[in-house]
Amino acid sequence: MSEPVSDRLTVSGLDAWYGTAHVLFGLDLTVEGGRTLAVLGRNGAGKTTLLRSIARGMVTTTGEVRHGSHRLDRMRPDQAARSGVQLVPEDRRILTSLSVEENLLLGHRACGGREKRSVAEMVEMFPLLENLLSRRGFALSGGEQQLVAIARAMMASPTLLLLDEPSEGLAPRIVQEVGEGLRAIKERYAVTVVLAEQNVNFAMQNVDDVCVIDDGRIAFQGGGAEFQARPEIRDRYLKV
Amino acid sequence: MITTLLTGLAAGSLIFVVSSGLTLVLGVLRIVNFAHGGLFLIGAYFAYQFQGGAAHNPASFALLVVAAGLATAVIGVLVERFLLRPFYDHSAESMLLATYAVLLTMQGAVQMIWGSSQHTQPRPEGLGGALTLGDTVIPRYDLMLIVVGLLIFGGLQWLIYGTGFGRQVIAVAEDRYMASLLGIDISRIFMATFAVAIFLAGVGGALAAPTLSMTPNLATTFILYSFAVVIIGGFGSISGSLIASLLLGVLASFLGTHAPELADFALYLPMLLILFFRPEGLRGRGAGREVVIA
Amino acid sequence: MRALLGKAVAARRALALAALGVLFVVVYPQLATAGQLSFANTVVIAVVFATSTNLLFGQAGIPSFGQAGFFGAGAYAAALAAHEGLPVILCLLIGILAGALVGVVAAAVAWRSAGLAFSMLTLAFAQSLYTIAIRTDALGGYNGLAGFPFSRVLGIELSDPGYVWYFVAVFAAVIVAGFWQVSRSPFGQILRALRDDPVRTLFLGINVRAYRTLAFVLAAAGAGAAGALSAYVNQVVTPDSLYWTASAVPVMMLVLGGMGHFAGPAIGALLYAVLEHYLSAWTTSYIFFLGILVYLVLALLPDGVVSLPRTVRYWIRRGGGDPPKPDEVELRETEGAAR
Amino acid sequence: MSLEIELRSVTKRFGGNAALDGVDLHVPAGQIHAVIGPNGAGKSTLFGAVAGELPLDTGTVLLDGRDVTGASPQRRVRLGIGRAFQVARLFPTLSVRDNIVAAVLSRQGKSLVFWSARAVRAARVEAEHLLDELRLGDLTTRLAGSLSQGDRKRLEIAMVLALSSRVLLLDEPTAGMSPEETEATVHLVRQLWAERELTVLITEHDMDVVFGLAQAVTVMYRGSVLCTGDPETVRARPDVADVYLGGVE
Amino acid sequence: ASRDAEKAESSGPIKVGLVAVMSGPLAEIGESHKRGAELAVQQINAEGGIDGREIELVIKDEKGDPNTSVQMARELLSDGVKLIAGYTLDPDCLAASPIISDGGGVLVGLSCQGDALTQDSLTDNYFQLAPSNTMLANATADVAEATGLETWQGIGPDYDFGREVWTRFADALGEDKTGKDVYVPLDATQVAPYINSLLSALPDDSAKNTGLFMSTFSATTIGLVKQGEPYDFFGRYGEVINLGGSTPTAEALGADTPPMTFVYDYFDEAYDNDVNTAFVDGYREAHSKRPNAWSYEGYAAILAIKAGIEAAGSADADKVADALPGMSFSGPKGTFEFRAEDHLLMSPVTAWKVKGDASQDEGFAVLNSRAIPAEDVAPAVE
Ligand SMILES: Nc1ncnc2c1ncn2[C@@H]1O[C@H](COP(=O)(O)OP(=O)(O)OP(=O)(O)O)[C@@H](O)[C@H]1O
Ligand SMILES: Nc1ncnc2c1ncn2[C@@H]1O[C@H](COP(=O)(O)OP(=O)(O)OP(=O)(O)O)[C@@H](O)[C@H]1O
Ligand SMILES: CC(C)C[C@H](N)C(=O)O
Ligand SMILES: [Mg+2]
Ligand SMILES: [Mg+2]
Repeated sequence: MSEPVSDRLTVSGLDAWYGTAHVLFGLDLTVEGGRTLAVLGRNGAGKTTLLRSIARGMVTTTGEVRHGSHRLDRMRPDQAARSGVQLVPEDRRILTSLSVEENLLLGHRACGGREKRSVAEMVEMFPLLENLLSRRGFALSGGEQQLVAIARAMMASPTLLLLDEPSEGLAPRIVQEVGEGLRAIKERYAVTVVLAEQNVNFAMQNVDDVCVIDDGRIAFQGGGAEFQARPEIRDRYLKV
Repeated sequence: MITTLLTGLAAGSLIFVVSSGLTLVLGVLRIVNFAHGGLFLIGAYFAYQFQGGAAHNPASFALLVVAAGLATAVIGVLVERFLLRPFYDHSAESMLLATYAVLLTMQGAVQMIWGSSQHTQPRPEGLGGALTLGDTVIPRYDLMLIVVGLLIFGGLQWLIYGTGFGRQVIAVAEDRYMASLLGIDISRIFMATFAVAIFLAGVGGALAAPTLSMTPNLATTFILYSFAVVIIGGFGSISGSLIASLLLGVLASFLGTHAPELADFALYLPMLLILFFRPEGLRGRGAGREVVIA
Repeated sequence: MRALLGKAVAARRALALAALGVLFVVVYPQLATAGQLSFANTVVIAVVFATSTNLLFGQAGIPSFGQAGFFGAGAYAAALAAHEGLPVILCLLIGILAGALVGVVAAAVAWRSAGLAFSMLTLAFAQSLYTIAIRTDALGGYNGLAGFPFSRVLGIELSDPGYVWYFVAVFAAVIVAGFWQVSRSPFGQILRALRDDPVRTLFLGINVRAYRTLAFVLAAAGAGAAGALSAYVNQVVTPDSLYWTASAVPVMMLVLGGMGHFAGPAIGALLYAVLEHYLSAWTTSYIFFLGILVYLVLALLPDGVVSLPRTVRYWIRRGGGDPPKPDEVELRETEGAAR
Repeated sequence: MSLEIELRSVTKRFGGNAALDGVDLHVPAGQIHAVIGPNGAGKSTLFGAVAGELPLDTGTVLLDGRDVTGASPQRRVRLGIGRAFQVARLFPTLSVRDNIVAAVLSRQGKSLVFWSARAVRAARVEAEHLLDELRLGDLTTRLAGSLSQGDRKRLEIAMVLALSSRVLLLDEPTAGMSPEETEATVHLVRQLWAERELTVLITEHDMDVVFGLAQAVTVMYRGSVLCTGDPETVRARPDVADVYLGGVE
Repeated sequence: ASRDAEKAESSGPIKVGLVAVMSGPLAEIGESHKRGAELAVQQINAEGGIDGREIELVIKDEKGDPNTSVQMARELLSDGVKLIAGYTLDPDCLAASPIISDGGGVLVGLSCQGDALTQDSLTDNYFQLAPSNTMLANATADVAEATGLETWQGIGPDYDFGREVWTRFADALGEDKTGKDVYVPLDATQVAPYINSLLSALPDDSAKNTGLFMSTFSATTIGLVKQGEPYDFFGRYGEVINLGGSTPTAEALGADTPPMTFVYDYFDEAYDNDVNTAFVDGYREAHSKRPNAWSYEGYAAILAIKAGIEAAGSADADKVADALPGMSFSGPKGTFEFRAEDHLLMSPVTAWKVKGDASQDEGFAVLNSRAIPAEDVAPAVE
């Protein structure tokens, strides 16, 4: 594969607000290009907000978000998307009035100058898609929606892929399928992935690094192995 | 009989030209845009101004109508950019009132510029009079309106379903946030949609000008009709708007001709009936569903 | 503790405001000319109209664009009653009843739909009333009814402007207080829930339709009260009061004032009426300036004039930027008031 | 206190495809019964059938032997059905407390009172107690719309409890919760079930939850019931592994 | 406040209120009223005012809304302005007239013309300048009879006024001479269906033996002309008469104006007297066009109030009100009295025929005009 080596993501001094509600407090975070980071934390810790802050969606922020040479914090969501950031939101948001294929093709909007991926390539990676292409968005089950959303994001040749709870609400079999898809992506493309998860088991199967957010602050950052080796972190920050 | 039908279709076509733009803005931008009526008014007065109160040959008439539409669209885009955009993340009600305030200001401006007296605009040469087929009188201008209405319908269908731009419009209409995550520049789509819609409002005004008396309060009369059509047709549905426009136009024509004493109810009674039995409108997607261009 | 303190402060503030209000009502006739008093009456009527409309818009999320229908029903009914020589109080009560009755019919027609379709249905309903009114001889047709002096109340001749003012102010205060009570009652509470999510409300065992209907009828009664007062004050009722543009007026008022707050519509009514009155006295192109001013108020205070203190506080704290949405602090304040 | 639920050959179509295709289900009073199945199997639709969300094409729904097939959702709530949705439905612009208050007022039958505020005050006190009990106490004055996914789910359960329902329909109650919160929720459900004598019908994709809670499990596949039985038997069946569990464990 | 007002009544300028529709759809009418009234005030003041006191015009906008009409009346009264010229539509007069009478003021109506105003709803201090509906309808019937046409169809606005004048017209003409009548809703912009409705009832072989009676005004009339063109609507009738129609409609239509006879309050060329000359010349000088019926009404109302003050020997409203019934005054149409019994001014109705003509500056030519004496058309008083 002649993919360019993907860039490092650096977040420094990130604060985020919804209206007047202050949610993230001075976050610092680095993800090396091509690695996969799991973001863990309790409900309401700020995982979704972190992903949104990187992709510039629906939240007000201060502080710096750098992806390679791009200053994401100065961009609108569509500009960030064209610069190579793709967020798959927790509610997936398949466009219901378009067919699956049209949904996928919309991904091309965000290619910027990068090479476009074809629908065929996606089908090769997620074989389940094949029978769905002509279906309307509203006729998909939760699992199918998740696959389509990830494939749609991949159509844009992203260099940074943000996945918000991709395993939520999926049947165990489909969770496996999504996991396989993720690994297939990592194998084929040089993409940096940030994964917000509640399902620690699923996360640990698919990541290199882990970061734990607690009450809008980073509580832990390190390799996956280190996280596994320190159960007290789990006890302290992930227990209710 | 046929004359009555044609009269109704022509009136309906004119309403469609105005209401299709309203539907577009409602479907894509989710704005209940009262200013649409004001822009229709401005379109009519622009056409009057450009034509200098004289009759023109059809070609230059067409040109001047398009020019009036474009000039109106320019104003519309400025309004969108500077007056409406600040309201996008505010409540629907405050957005609605803002557009109403803009409508008032436009009506006031038209009154200040052109005065409150009646203005009229002659019909273009060759489009006056009527063709007669036996007993049937077919006004040429009416024919032209019907043709233009259908052309605009076809054009809009192509724009929305046949182009990449259309797919982006649908995406924005359904889910702004997701569309922006997919790299679509929402504000550009908004502006383009608004420009198209307001162009149509302006064209509608310019086409209506030769058939009626222009006064600043024309805006309110037309906007009510157009809203009725948009809602009867189903939110955001262009084909629904077409059907509803023609339906109401023809109904008003038949009642006006054959039962004028009931004509007053030609708008409200069908509206009550249709919405009672199909609250989502003729081509709407069900009350619970969000607005979708279709 | 803080909540308790807040409650005491809020109670004292409310008391002070009420005292000021009473003082104003008592003293105003001594300071104002008959013309100004008459204008003040129209403002008070607008306050009643906007406040009742807000039960639908602000609380229940029911966007009715047919309120003029109930206003007109109240006005016509009161005028007819006055023609029969009934006492004023009875005329006004009949007006309220008429508003409510027409409201029941309208609700039956419109309950199936929601959102904009509902707006259009209510508009069409009121507009049909307009069409009927201009064709009904008993209602005076297009000319409407005029010159029906109201008779005495408790033996007092009520044509003196000062007495009219007292009477209107007290009657309006009772109606507005009624809506205040509704807004903090269990019913008001459920209405707000209904506005947020009708499906959830249904699955809490609530008969959504009954609640919507009751809200609609209460608001219609309020509109009827405003209409009856208007008939009483102006001694004229015409079909104009039923026309759809008349339905837009209370909506403008309450959005301008801010529908998130009970006082919003009243403040909006005052502001709008004053703006319109003085602008139109100043220039015949007043709608041009009215449009600009309304726009500016909204642009600066998108949640209406009531959000002014909140916005100013925010500006001072954050030094600019978009004004905030109502937050929990605000919420606590309004809840406190409702206690 | 608790209620028995029975569905007899229930069918519900959307356009051409049958989301429920002749489903029979029996949940004895006081049981915790889980429904599992792949995405799109018809679980949420089944819940809708019990709660009266949608008119059925054919079939009968019985509550304690009483036919409620045509009854409105509101009526079923009065009979004791409490429903939590897959995507939590709350009143987003109301405070967390007032979300509960709405439920309390409805239960008390005082919600049509429009002339007095007294009942609201009482309901607020009750709501605060309930929130404390469910450890949502510090969210009391937050706007429900600003809660995170997990908290929304918990608030919705609290609303149903405030109704004093006798049947709890929980559609993926722990989706989006961390394992520890999931565990807490499981604990809560079991505790409530014991204390309040509830019948619980639950769907989940988290097998720890299902097998940790359920006394009986029904597996659905493409609108039909594949099998019903006690958890161990069901888990052991190869066809269940095939359509649903995959190679987990 | 009331003591100041009393003082104002005996010294300083005499305040006269003008309540007109200055904004909204009918603003053109209010503007005309205002121009006429201002001209009268200016001319009176230039000649030294009334007994040395100047007239000061206090202008209020009633917006065509009865509630505002009442409000404006109250404001004028409480500001001590009790001599009032005002109002355009009948509902406004009907609403304001009792308020002004009760408040001790005098109201000279501008354009109100409903019969009720001088009959059942007459108040002590209301005086009507404009010919009543009955007068207009009878005059129209006069004009119609003179054409010798066999039958007449009618089209009017769909409210009391339109139906009332048609009924009166039919009464005066004889039932056998009237054919189909249709009514157009006030806010209709599409009027072609109503045209078709009339035309479908028009006998084929009529050879223009049928006339058209119109009581529509402004926008509706223009719509009928514009949308009637393809059907040769106006060409199908022997004559077209427009009750209540006025010159601004012809000005707006210009060369498109079909040949038609307006029957309304005033047309400048129908009168020849000094007051009229002063009015028309003054108006032309100020506005470079001919005055219309509404500017006449504004002008004449001020002259009537002036005459009332002179006759009463005081600007006190009560005295003026006592002086007006039965009083004559000279206006642009000549010298006429307010009939003592019903306060209706016994001035002529005017009929004038116009026709589009591109060669004229105004875009239309005046074919003829005449005054129809009030005695011939006014209802008798009991
Ligand atoms: N639209 C919003 N408005 C106000 N506050 C919000 C909004 N969305 C989220 N929050 C608040 O921000 C905080 C962080 O929320 P976020 O959604 O990032 O959490 P999360 O870690 O993704 O939680 P979960 O696992 O439940 O999805 C929470 O306290 C939440 O209540
Ligand atoms: N309102 C609807 N309109 C059309 N089809 C629907 C509707 N609701 C559900 N369906 C379809 O019915 C089928 C069953 O849906 P249901 O939501 O019951 O599945 P589920 O078992 O709850 O799945 P999941 O585990 O993903 O929540 C699906 O194919 C779905 O697409
Ligand atoms: C518009 C009006 C002032 C004129 C018209 N003749 C009428 O009676 O209403
Ligand atoms: Mg999240
Ligand atoms: Mg489900």
